[in-house]
Order: sequence, then structure tokens, then C-alpha cells
Amino acid sequence: MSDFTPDEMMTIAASRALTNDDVCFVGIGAPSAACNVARLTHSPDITLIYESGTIGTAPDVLPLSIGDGELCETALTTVSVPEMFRYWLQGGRITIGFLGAAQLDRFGNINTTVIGDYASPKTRLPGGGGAPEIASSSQQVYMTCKQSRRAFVQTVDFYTSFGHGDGGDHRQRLGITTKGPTLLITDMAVWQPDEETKEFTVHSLHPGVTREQMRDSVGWDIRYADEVVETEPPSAEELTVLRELKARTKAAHERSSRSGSRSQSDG
Amino acid sequence: MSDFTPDEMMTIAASRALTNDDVCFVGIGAPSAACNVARLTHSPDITLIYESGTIGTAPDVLPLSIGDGELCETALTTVSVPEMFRYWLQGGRITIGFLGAAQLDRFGNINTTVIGDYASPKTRLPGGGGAPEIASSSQQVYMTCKQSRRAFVQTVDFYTSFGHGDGGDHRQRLGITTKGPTLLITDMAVWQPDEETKEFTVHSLHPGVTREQMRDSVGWDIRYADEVVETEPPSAEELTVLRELKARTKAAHERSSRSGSRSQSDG
Amino acid sequence: MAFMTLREAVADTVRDGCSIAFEGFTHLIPHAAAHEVMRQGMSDLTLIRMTPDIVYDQFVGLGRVKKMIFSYAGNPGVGLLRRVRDAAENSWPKPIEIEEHSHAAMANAYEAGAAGLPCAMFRGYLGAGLKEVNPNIKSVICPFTGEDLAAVPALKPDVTFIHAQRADRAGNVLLEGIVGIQKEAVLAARKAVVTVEEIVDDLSAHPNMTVLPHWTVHAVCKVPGGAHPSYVHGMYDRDNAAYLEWDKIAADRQAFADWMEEHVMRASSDDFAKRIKGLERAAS
Amino acid sequence: MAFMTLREAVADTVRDGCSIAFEGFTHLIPHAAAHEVMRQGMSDLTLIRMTPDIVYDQFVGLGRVKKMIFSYAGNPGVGLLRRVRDAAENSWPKPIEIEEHSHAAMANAYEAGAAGLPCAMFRGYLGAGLKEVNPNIKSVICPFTGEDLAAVPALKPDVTFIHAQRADRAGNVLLEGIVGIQKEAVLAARKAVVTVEEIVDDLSAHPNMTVLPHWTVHAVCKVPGGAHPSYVHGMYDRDNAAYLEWDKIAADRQAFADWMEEHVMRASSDDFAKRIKGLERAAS
Repeated sequence: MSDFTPDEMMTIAASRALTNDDVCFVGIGAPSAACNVARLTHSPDITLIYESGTIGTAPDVLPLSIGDGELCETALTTVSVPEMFRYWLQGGRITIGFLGAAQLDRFGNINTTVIGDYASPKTRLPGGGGAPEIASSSQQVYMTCKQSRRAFVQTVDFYTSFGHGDGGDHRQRLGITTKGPTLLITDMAVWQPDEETKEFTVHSLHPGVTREQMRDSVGWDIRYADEVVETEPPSAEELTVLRELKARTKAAHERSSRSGSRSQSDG
Repeated sequence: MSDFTPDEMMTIAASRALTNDDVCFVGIGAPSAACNVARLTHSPDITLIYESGTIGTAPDVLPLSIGDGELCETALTTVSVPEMFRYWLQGGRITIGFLGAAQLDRFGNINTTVIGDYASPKTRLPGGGGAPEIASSSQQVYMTCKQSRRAFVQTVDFYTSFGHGDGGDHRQRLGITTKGPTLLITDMAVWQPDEETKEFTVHSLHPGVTREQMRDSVGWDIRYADEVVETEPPSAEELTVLRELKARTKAAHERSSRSGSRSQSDG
Repeated sequence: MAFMTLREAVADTVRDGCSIAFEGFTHLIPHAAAHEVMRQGMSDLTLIRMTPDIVYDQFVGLGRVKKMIFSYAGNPGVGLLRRVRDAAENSWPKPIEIEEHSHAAMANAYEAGAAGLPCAMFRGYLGAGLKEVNPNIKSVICPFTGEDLAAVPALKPDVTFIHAQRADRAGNVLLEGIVGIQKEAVLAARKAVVTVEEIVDDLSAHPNMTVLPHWTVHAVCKVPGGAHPSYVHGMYDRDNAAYLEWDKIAADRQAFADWMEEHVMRASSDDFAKRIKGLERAAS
Repeated sequence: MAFMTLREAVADTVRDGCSIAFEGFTHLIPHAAAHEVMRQGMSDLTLIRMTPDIVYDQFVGLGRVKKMIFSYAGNPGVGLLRRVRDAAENSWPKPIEIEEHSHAAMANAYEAGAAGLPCAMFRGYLGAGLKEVNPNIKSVICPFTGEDLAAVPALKPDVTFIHAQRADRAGNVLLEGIVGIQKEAVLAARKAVVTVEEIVDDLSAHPNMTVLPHWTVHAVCKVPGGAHPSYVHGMYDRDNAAYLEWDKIAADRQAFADWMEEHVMRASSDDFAKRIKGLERAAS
């Protein structure tokens, strides 16, 4: 087994959580890579859905956006966006909603809306897109995000999508019947919510990661499971699949862009 | 000009009320023949819509049902039934809803549900199908029906679809913003609602029809317009188009049925 | 999804007292599936369908129906349903409960079922008599304009049966032509069974066509001719004579009983392939 | 429907202060139409779009936007929208009003607009912060189950612009591939303008594909390349480099102004055909 980066470990650990039977609503970025690695390794029959309307897509390269042509060309079928959100997400057919985050807290609440005050933001982020309803309508939610003190905060500035709120039975109290965030995979660890409090708890640390590094990258006092194991390192196959996917993606996206001279002629 | 039947006069008079710019939601039976005669004579660009989802259809023969294959094969596009009722009918895009009737009253209220009491009917009719919302969502409603004392009654047994209710501003009082029935074409006359009372009023009598015949075929005291004209008889072209359409229809429906031996073998 | 015989699929999904939608809007009516349910004897059924026609006339005539939820009960292009009339007017062979809607309401109610909502909201039933006789027609107020809109409960059949052109070997299903309400009826159901004309290696479907992924379907059964006397776009024509004949058969209780015995009870779903002989279309 | 030049269609439909949707979900974004509106100088606009990206960054940077109704304001695959940020964070060149929703809410609101309803109802915003800051998120109670469902007003733009593959000579429009929310955005609008790659004798469309009848559209304009740097399924690829470059251009107020002057103000919609050179796909 060769060397690997924390990013690679994150993507591969996330990919392992998926199964052949999953119907996965894929957020862009890290979730997309993990879902496609799962498809290209242990779960060839996994159903990947992107919010642009593509159902059962099998891209050869990773999409740059949720609406890339490759997603439609390789999909079983492509539906309109209202249908996607009504029949497929709200209809309860999604087993896993897979989300990234700009900011999250220990209860899996996510913020991708603003840093600072909503009315006069310090940083205006893109907003929720599909996330608010992915978080409430998917049977469960997996999250993947790199750890940093900026991202892993005591309290999110804005509840873009609701995780476990203040913890405990907060979801049920709001009438939400789905499980919510059940897994968080970072570049350093794998976290799962405590059964009672719903606070995300570290269950495995990636190879070489120390508790000191963890503390420096998370803005709250971290809870560890009674037994914390080391994450199985990437296998040679997993690494090969991921790296080939990334290489194909890079080559394809360069190929589909025109040469540098374009910017002089017409922008 | 050759002889013609009252049925032919009805269909042709109804066809004349349509224009090239109309988007017409076509009920089956008499409305379907009238709409297609309009398309084959003065209004080649009329848009005909059937509730099965076919938009801009141009059948070579008359459909036996609202879902015949011919309708789809000749349509500009075919949409799902929920889309038909949401985007196309409820969306307010239909200029003319064209309905038939089993029973109607002088305010254009239609019954195709039951004769007698709803809970213990004397005759159970098919029900409303699309008619309740065709009557309220189309910009206006044309109706066509053969006159008889059984059909043209003082009070309908059931309000399958609402015309002008008790007359006057009854539609507005119910919050209905569309015009409702504005034209009634029968085998004997052309009727239009009075501007104030909304009672259907005879504006033209078909050639040869007398006021006595009218009285014998209608279950209420008929109002006549101040000036009642004679309906322009069918032109040679109109009659030819209608008869050829009917002949093609008969031939096609016989061709698409298997021979009589079928019923012995498997019903 | 599992590939099954129609017999297996019916035995696996239908129980006495359950609610079933056999959907198809003139086109693609799942006659073979309905006959198999009749043969297997399930009773006390709630039958749901926008346009109950011959098939529901048969179920009602056999006395298998507790309740019918529908919006237009006619024999398309012919007239009334005589067995349904006999039940509604004379309680023969037994009374049936009726929950009657408009097409718009049924279409919206299936859509709401597919969309996982408890009810559908639309502009409808204005001035219509059904509001007075159907307690499942209520209203909601638009919180922005104050408009009073109609509301009906979402339809969520225990089982939906539909017929389609083809499935691929993974069980993904393609429908073409007048697609009606079938996608919604499948997605609204607890379980869906699809009979198909053929099973192919590749659906070769344009991305925007109507495809049901295999994981939305409980069972796929190959039943060539399974829509007869309804038709299959691109494959075979409607058997118009059969609809005309039905009017005569259903007019008489004994003629009905005899016909059902011969053509349904003593037949099998394999017989449907024979019934479309002479109605096939040349492949386009 | 009338065939017009894009210049005529914009002059005919857009006024200061009106609400406009330029829709396209990564695919088929009507860049040429947006640039024409910028050139003609209309201002004080309410811009509606699920995924405002470069085009809305440009409108906002030019100070033409009074209000933006949206659900995800990012540069797809790249990051943030720097002109939108500058307006939201620093009120430069002027403050903008924001009405922010989720994708589900926007999709439902367009759907309700297309369906002629005053509002949309769906299961959403559960626990979400937008409910606290957007007064246009209300609720309705299901009259059958008592469930509290989210409600938002229907979207009904004064004008919707979309880009599509082709129209026929009657002005019927065909969209293929990721069709997004465009059909709903057109049907919800008071007037719709469609730019197309080509005008053909016959759409040759399968019955179940996405076609907009000519009478649903105010104007059709032939603008080859009109989606660039977005893409057109089956015709040309996305110009990913342009999206990356935009991040640099939009990072600096002066660089932005210079770029807009050269590539939008002094250009015309005819220039788009050149911009897709090298991105075309072989006809399949």
C-alpha cells in the first residue's frame, strides 16, 4: 500500500460507508468523489442522484457542477427539477443524502449561508441549494468535510440545514421523521452521533492522526467513543481507483476548455 | 348544397365557433367531431388538447376514446395527466373547454353523474371526469348536446360541472374568475347566455326548425333573442369534410378490430 | 425488484381487503394483471382508478369490490359500465362504496402520493356537487392571497399494477406514448408490479423519456399482450370490437358470469399473447 | 409567438423594474439574452433564479439589481460569486434585497406558477434558518392529517428567458438533456423569450420529450452559442476555463468593469457563435 493524503483517506473512508442498495443524493465536491469511488469499487449498482435531475448516473469523470452533461449522458433517466425534489427527495426514496459543509457543529447542523449576521454578513456564502430538504427528507444523512477550527464550530452562524439541532430528540420535536446525520467523515476521523445526545463522537482516527491534532482542528471539546480504532488505510485498489478518477477528471476538464488565447479574444 | 342531418348541422355549427388561435380542451363525442371539422376547414392551426395528455393533436380519424393512439401519434407533444391538469388546464391556458352533457339546465349547469338521488341513483352515469375543472378553469366553455326533454331539464339532478349556477353573478360569488358557458350548440339551435341573467337564449334556429319543435325538446320556457336568425346551413365543403372524416373514422375503427371470429375464441 | 411470473407477483402482493390501483389511461391498461387477481380470488378490495372501465366492471360484477375511488366510470367510446351500474343502482351482486372525484383531483392526489405528501392542493370543485357528497374533499386557504383551494387526501395504494412496453434486464421500466398517471401511481404505491411486453438488453431510451428505476418496482412480469383489449403504443392497436362487445356481455348477469368463467377463470395470463394476433403493428 | 432578433425581443419585453427569470440549471443558461438586457440598460430589476451564477454576478456588479430571489448563489465548480458578495457585504455598487429559498421551495414555487396556483405547498424548511429571515415562507395545515407543511408564493416572473436546442418554423421549442426548471419558468411567466441554437423544419421529437408549444412563448430568437460558457447537450461543451477565469475577473472591481465593457457592452449577441469554437460536439 502506497502513501496517501488526508484528502484521499477522507474520500475513501466516505466511500466505504455506501452500499450497492443505496440511493444516494449526491452533493457536489467531496461527496461526489466518495460516491463515485464507491460505485467504482465495492458498489457498482449504487444509484447516484444529482439534484439537476439525473437518476442512476455513472460518470466516467467527476462533474465540476451538479449539472454537467456527463451526468445526463450516463444516467438511467433525467427528470425535471420539480420532479426531482417532489417525487424523488420528498417522496422518501433517498436512502443517503450526502452533504458537504462550510461550517458545522457537533450536532451535525450545517451552515453554507452566511458567516456573521444574516442581514449584514461578514461573508456571504452561496446558500443552501438543495441541502435544507436533503437534510430532512433523506432517510439518513452522511456528511464529509475537512476539519478546521473555522469549519468545526461551537455554534453555526446560520442553520442552513438542520442536523440534530440542540441534540437529543430535537428532530422528532420538530416533526422530522428521518434519522438525520448518522455519519461524518473528515480528513482526520470518522464520527457518529451518540445514540442519546446525538453529539458527534469520534469512532475512528485515520492512520497517524493524534488527539492533539484533533483538538487543534475542532472548535468544541471532542467526545471519543469508548473504543476508538484506527481507520483502515486505503487499499491499493481504492487508491488506484480514486487517483485514476481524479486524473481522468483533470484531463477531461482541461480538454473541454479551450486554449488560453480564448480569454484575449472574447473572454 | 346537399341535404344534411340535424347531427351534421350541430357539428358544423359548433365547428364554426372555433378559431385558429384557440387552444381547445376537447371532450369526447360531439365536441371532438366539431373541433376536428374546424381544424380541417377554417382553422388549420387550432390547438386541440385531450385530457389524456396530448397537446396539439391532429388525428386523421376521430378517436373512440380520449386516449386513442392516433391522438399521441399526431400530437406536438404528450404530457402526463397531472401535468395536463396542473400546467395546461389549471394554468389558464385553455381558451375553450368544449363539453358534451347528459343533462343540462338553462344556466349551463351540466350533469353526467347520476339521474335521481346520488346515494341511490336511478341511473348511475359515468361521472365528471375532467369536466368540473374544465368548466371552471377554461377561459370559456362551449357546450354541444342534442336537445330532448330528458336532457334539457328545469333542474339538473347533480351539479357535475358548474355553469352559471342560479344565473346572474353566481360564478363570481363563488370566486370563479372565468367566463363559463358562453355558447350552446344543439341539433336545433345556437344558444348564448343573456348578459345579465346568464340564462341561455336562442340566437339562431337551424334551417327548418320551428319554435314548436323547440318547445317539445326543452324542459323549460325558452327565451329567444330579440332577433332570431336562421343558422347558415352547412356549406358543401363543410359537409364533405365532416362526412369524409366520419367515413375515415368508421373504416379505421373497423380495420383496427379483429374479425368476428375473435369473440368465439377468446372474447 | 424481482422478475416473477404474474401469478407469483399477485400472490406476493395482493391480500383480501387491500387497496389496488390498476392504472392506464385508455392506453396500457393492465388487463392481464387484473384477471390474475380475479383468478386468485382476492376480495373486499378498494379499487382506485381515474378511469375504471371494463376491468373494474369485471371486479365489481364478481363482487370483489368493497369500495371504488374514481373519477370517470365509463366504457370509453361505448357508454356506461353495466356491472358498475347494477351494483350502484341495485346493489347486485352487492353494494359498493363510492368515493368519487374529478380527474383533476385524482391526478393531483396520485401526484401527492408520489411526492410523499399527505394531501394535494389545487383549484377545483368550484360549484361542483361532488364537494357535497364526498367528505374527502376539503379546502386549504392560501396564506398569501386568502384564496380557498381544494384539498384531497394523497392516494397511496397498497399495490399498483401497470403495463409497459419493456423492461431491461435490471428491471428498469420504459413507458412510451400516453403515459397517463402511471409513473405517479407506481411511486405512490407501497408496492408496484409492472407487466411488460418484452425484456430487452438495453432500453435505448432518450434521457428525458419516462423510465422507472428498478428499485421503485417490486416485481416485473413478462406478459406479452397483457394490455389487451387496450393497446400498446408502437406495438399493437386497441381492440375496439372487444369494447363494443363488452357492452353486450355486461348487460346481462348470466352472460357476464359465463364470459368471466370462460375468459378469465379458466384462462391464464399466457392467453393474452394470442388475443393480440392481428392487432400488431409493424415495428417502426 | 414571433421570430425576432434578440435585440427586438428584449426591447419588446423588458422594462425597468420588472422581474426576470433567466433559467438554466448549469445546462442551457441563457447568457446571450442576459448580456442583451445588460446592453439595453434596463435597471432596478428583480432577478429570479434557483442557481444565480456568473450572469447574476454581472447584473449585480453593474448595479442593475434591486432584488434577487434565489436558492444557491455560487460559481458552479469554482466557488463564490464575488460581485454578489461585494453587494451583500459592502453594498457595492449598491445594496441588494435578498429573498432566499431552498431549491425545493424555488422548484415548487415555479411549479405553482406554471400551474396557475397562488402558492406552493411542500414538506420543507424543517428546522431551517431561512424560515426566520424570509417572511415569504409560511405554512398550511393538511386538513386530513394536521401536518404543518411549508408554503411559499408562486413565482410568476414578468419575463422568463431560456435557451434551448432548437425551434421549428412554427416556433415550437424542444429542450433536451438536463431540462431543469425551464418548462415551469416559461409557463409561470407573463412572457417568455427563448433563444435557440437552430431553427429546423421538424423537431423530430419523441412524443414524451420536453416541447413548448409556440403559443406559450412570446418570441423565439436564433442565437447560436447563446448559452456560452454554459453548454448545450448534444451540441457543445461547457467552457470550464471561463468559469475559472470569472473568479479572477470578478475579484476586482476595476477588472470586472473593464471586462464587462469589452465583452458585453461593446459586443453583440452575434459574438456568441465565435465563443463556442473548439467546444462543439460531433453530431451524434
